[in-house]
Amino acid sequence: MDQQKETVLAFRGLTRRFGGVVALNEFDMELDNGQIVGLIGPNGSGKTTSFNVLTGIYSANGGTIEFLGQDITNWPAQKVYEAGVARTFQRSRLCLELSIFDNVMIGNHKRLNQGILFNIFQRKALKAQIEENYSEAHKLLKIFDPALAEKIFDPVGSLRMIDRRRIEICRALISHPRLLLLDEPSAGMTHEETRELMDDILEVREMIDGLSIILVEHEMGMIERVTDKCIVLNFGQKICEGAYRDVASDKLVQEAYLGGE
Amino acid sequence: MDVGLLGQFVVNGMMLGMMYALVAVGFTLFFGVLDVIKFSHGDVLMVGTFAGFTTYIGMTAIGIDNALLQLVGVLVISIGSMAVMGAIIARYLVLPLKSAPPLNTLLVTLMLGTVLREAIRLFYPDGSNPKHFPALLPTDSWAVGSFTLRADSAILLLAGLLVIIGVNVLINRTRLGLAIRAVAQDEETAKCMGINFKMIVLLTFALGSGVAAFAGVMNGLYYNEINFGMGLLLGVIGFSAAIVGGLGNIYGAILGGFLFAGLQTLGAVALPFSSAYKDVFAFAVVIAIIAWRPTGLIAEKTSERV
Amino acid sequence: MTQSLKDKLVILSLAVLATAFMITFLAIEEQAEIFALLVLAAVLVFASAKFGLIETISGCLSRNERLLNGAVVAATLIVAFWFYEDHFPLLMIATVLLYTVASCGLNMQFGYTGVVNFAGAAFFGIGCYTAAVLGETSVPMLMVIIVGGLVAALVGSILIIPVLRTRGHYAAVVTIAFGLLFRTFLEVNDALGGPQGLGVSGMNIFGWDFNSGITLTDDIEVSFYMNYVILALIMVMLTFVLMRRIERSWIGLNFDAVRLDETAAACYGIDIKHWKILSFTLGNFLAGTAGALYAMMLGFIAPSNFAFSDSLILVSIVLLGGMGSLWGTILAAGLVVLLPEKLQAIQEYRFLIYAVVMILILLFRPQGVLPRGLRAYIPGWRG
Amino acid sequence: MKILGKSTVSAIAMVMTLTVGVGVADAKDKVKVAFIGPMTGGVSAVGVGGRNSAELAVQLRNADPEAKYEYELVSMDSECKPNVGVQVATKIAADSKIIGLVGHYCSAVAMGAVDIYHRFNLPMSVWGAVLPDVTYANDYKEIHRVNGTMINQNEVAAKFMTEQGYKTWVVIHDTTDYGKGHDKYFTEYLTQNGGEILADFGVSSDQQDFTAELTKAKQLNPDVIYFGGLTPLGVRIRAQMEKLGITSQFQGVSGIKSDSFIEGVGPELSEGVVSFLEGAPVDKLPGGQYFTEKYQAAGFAESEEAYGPFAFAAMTLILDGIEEVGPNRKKLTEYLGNIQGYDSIVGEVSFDDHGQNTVAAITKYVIQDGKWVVWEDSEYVDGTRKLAGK
Repeated sequence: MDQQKETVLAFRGLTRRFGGVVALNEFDMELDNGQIVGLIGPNGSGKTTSFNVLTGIYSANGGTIEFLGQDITNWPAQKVYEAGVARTFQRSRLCLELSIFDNVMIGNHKRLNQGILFNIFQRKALKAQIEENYSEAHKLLKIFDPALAEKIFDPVGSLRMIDRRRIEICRALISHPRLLLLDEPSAGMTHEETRELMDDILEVREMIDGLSIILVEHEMGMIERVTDKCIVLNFGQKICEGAYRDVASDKLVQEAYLGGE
Repeated sequence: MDVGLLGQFVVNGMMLGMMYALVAVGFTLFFGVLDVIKFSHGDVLMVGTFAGFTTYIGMTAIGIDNALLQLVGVLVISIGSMAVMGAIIARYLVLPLKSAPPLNTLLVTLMLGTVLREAIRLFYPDGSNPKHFPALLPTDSWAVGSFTLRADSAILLLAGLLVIIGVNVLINRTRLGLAIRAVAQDEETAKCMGINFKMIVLLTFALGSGVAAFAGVMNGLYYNEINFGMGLLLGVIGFSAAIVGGLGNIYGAILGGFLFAGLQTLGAVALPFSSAYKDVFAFAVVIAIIAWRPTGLIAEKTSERV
Repeated sequence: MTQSLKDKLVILSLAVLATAFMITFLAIEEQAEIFALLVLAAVLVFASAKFGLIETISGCLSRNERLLNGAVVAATLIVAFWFYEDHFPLLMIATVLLYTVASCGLNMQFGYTGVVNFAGAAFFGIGCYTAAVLGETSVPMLMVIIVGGLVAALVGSILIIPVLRTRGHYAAVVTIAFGLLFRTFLEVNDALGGPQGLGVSGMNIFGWDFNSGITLTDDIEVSFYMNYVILALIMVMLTFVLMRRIERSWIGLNFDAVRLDETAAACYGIDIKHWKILSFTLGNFLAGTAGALYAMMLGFIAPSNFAFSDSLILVSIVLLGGMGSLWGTILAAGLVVLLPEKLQAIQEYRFLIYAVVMILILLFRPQGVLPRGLRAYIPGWRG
Repeated sequence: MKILGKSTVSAIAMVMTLTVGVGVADAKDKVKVAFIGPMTGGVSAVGVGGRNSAELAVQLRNADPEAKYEYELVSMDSECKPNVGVQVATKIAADSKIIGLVGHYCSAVAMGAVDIYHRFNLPMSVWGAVLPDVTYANDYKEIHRVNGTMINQNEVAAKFMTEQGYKTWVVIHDTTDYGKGHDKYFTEYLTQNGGEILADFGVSSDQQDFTAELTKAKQLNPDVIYFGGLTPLGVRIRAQMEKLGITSQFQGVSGIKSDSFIEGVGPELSEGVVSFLEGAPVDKLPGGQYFTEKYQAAGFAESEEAYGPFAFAAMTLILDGIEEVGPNRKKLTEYLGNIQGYDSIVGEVSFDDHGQNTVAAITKYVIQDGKWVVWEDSEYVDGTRKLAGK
């Protein structure tokens, strides 16, 4: 982490409304190279919405998003991914009938040759590409769980929840993104499993240069352990920002969590 | 075009629209609770009409020839039996496929439609030929210029309107309706709140099928002719109407039904000497509307969670 | 005995068994015999499922794809040549083959990419009508097949905007409406023969007239349908290779991703529209090419061939075989085309029974008779 | 599974009966003849009626001790679809044991199939399709037709109706080959006879609602509404005319000359509807009465419908031919080519050089008291009853 400080992502006045409900209200945020930021707040406070606006699933009603110096506000999801943003979903969105390898390769879309003629006629070159990607996927999976790597051609539907989470994260990491968005990775897992998963993520981060992470999480132990800074949202508004210890003792935050619910 | 003629077209179109709307309401109800399309709907309507017709013959045979009594009998048997059939279809064909791809449900009910149609054709006495459905309503008519309105048409129009209003009230103002809407909104939550999901689904299918049977009897009383194939096109049009209006929305279904009837009438009127193109015209407009509003005129609320 | 030798023996004996079965099935006419044969087949399948033979066999098959493909082609040829002078079985074989090509097109659309198409018969019909119109011109007939596909793909592009913008039932209505519109239009409009239909010239490659039989010796005259069987078989092989290669490439992966989760696919850079257009267009192209040759073979077409119920037959082939499953499609095309034809004794009850059987299959084996397996990019390769 | 079981049992039973039958009947040679018609779908009633009639002809022949051969009928369903029709036609034509065929009610199917019969030299007679092109658009000597074409029918119809004093018409026809053909020929002959067509509506063959077309027709106030199409649509149009208060005369074509039309419309509304059918009225001919009796005696569940007698006549003709020249396709074709003045239950049959029956007399029918009555025998002819608007 001795790289020079560089802003990877910046929200400026980001706003998103659903009908009369303001899901994101003038949200400002900055994320530096290699940083891990925790995004916390009660249910419906706009955490996932900010992911969705960032990744182009929803359009923004106001404000801008800057990524690596480019204005990517309202870019389509495909272009945001190409620019280097990869994400996981709150409810796991893997293709259950496909194999682990297939699922991971979906995440590698931008590095695969998608040419129609290439795919249909240049079978030799395609084969080489498949083999090359296979060993890479295998290597990545092995970091998370060697047993998983051996099941690379099994359908995802046959796996446990924690394995599915791992594959989702591999899918996001395989394309070497600059920014990883993790949406409640601990959902549906035990504390032990969550800890294991997070250690794996940290290990992978070492391998990818300058990978920044935004983590949406309810599991405060995890937030405390891994984040460099925390941002608290309530009713779409940022109410606090800072290191976890400072944030946790903030009055507004406590009210939002205790009083709000 | 004189006013009388215009009036005639409007009444014709409304009659047609009413029938389409009644069919479309069924589609939209089923879609609302289960997100499925029951394509046999048109054929359920046809079977309902034949059930009514059989009731009429039976009542005549045992000497009941009071038209009003017959009408009541026809309606009760037809609607009742189709409601039961709708629930049975839901129980044994639709619910078992709940977790299968939606295409499977569509196909299974399409095939069921074929079964019903073929069964009537083959097993109903002389089922392959059209049948004369009796006129059980008064047939007095008022004629003003080129405008003719018959009492039975007026009564049917009114009755259709009442049924649609009734369904609407049922959905929006009663406990059953509340339960149906709750299931439509979110099955899991509805279950948590103690709503018997399966029961509600069965009741909704019974309701929709009963409405279809009513539309079928109405069809029979209006055209005085019924046949084994009458449900197929009505089904396709009703489905298109529900889609164009926006699935899951009763007002959408009504709008779609009347819109389709309007298009067909317009096609027949505006394309003189080539009225055969009216269906081409109507379906082309349907495609255009869907291209313009991909989730129907009154948009379906999408609540996909990401 | 080594594993591979064992495998080969299994496949060869299966191929012999299947060939013998097909020949018997096509040859017998007596209804009781047909029923008996069908029951025998059903018993064999159930028994081998019961004793776990199916897994052994499918293991064998997946290890020896080339041999399997070769065996199937050889079996088809043997069956065809067995009936070298019998027109009807050859017509049926060619029909099955062409339906297979058209169903593969549909499979590409909703088996692979999930693009619903209930107007398969319309696109098939566009190919037919193209062949009818171009048959009168000097365009080489082999070219006409390709053009038939291109025209089908082109007409299909009218539907691209609504198909791209809609999902599920809404897309279904778009194609249903198009199918109805297509047929009504042909019926009303006399330019293309109207309801009476059109005659179509037979296939002709460099002066080789497909519509005349091949006289080998004085005694042996091969039915002219043999020409069509062979050309249709070549089309099936090409289609099969195309479908397989697409499935076993990144394109196939993109198709699957689009079908299974559009949102997730978009978040990983997959251009939904691009792949939907590709699969819709390619699918229509395949249906069109099949239609073009079918029209030449039948020599006569009319709008009533391309009704909604015919589109449903194509859809049910795909579903019966198993979504996205190539072997399934071939098997299902055979069942759907041949069974009603062989069971003429039940005449007016055919539709009823057909519909009941379809319902039972959808209820009790919704994944189809031969469900598609996991993608094996390179046959036999496990990393 | 139940149906399957039943069929198996009946199939076995059939085989057994056949075996026994052959044994008893002193082993006559077996000859196969075939029938094709639409037995599923919208016009299946006519198709099944035709098949029953053809089967009756075969049954009667087999019961005849003087018959030289034992006949077996192979009947196939064309579904009224050209592609299916071509398939079954190929199946029948390619079966060399089949000597003759009675086929086709749907003209589009017949058009697609004639090439095949020619290719395989299978002599056949059409029993119901009325499109002229079936016989006249080719020179195939195998193709014959016992019923008349829609040309004859509309020629008579146009002349007859103008003679009744009608001046203006609105034409409604379905957009199948059948309806469109009728539209074409009726228009042609009507203009020759001085009638005027005010409007011409094409409607699809599965349409339910005709109020839009009829409202336009009402505005034009024609003397006659001509309908070119089949019974189901005819019923709907006649019933909906009443709804809109249209009092014009309703004129149909052979396609509505069925009892189910009357049944569908009801006796009151059907009163005075006119239609035209090729062939002499069945019950007028001695053979016709015989047919009706035998048909009833045979206990078929379905009615023979308008074209049953033609199927019966065509099958009888083919059986006569086989008795005469033996089971040989070429010889049978020759035999049929020479048919002149042959007595059949639908009147005299004489084929022209296209195989078309030229003595196709057209009979005019009117519905009186819920029955189709030959015009000349009806109370309308002497003015006791009057057609609409007269």
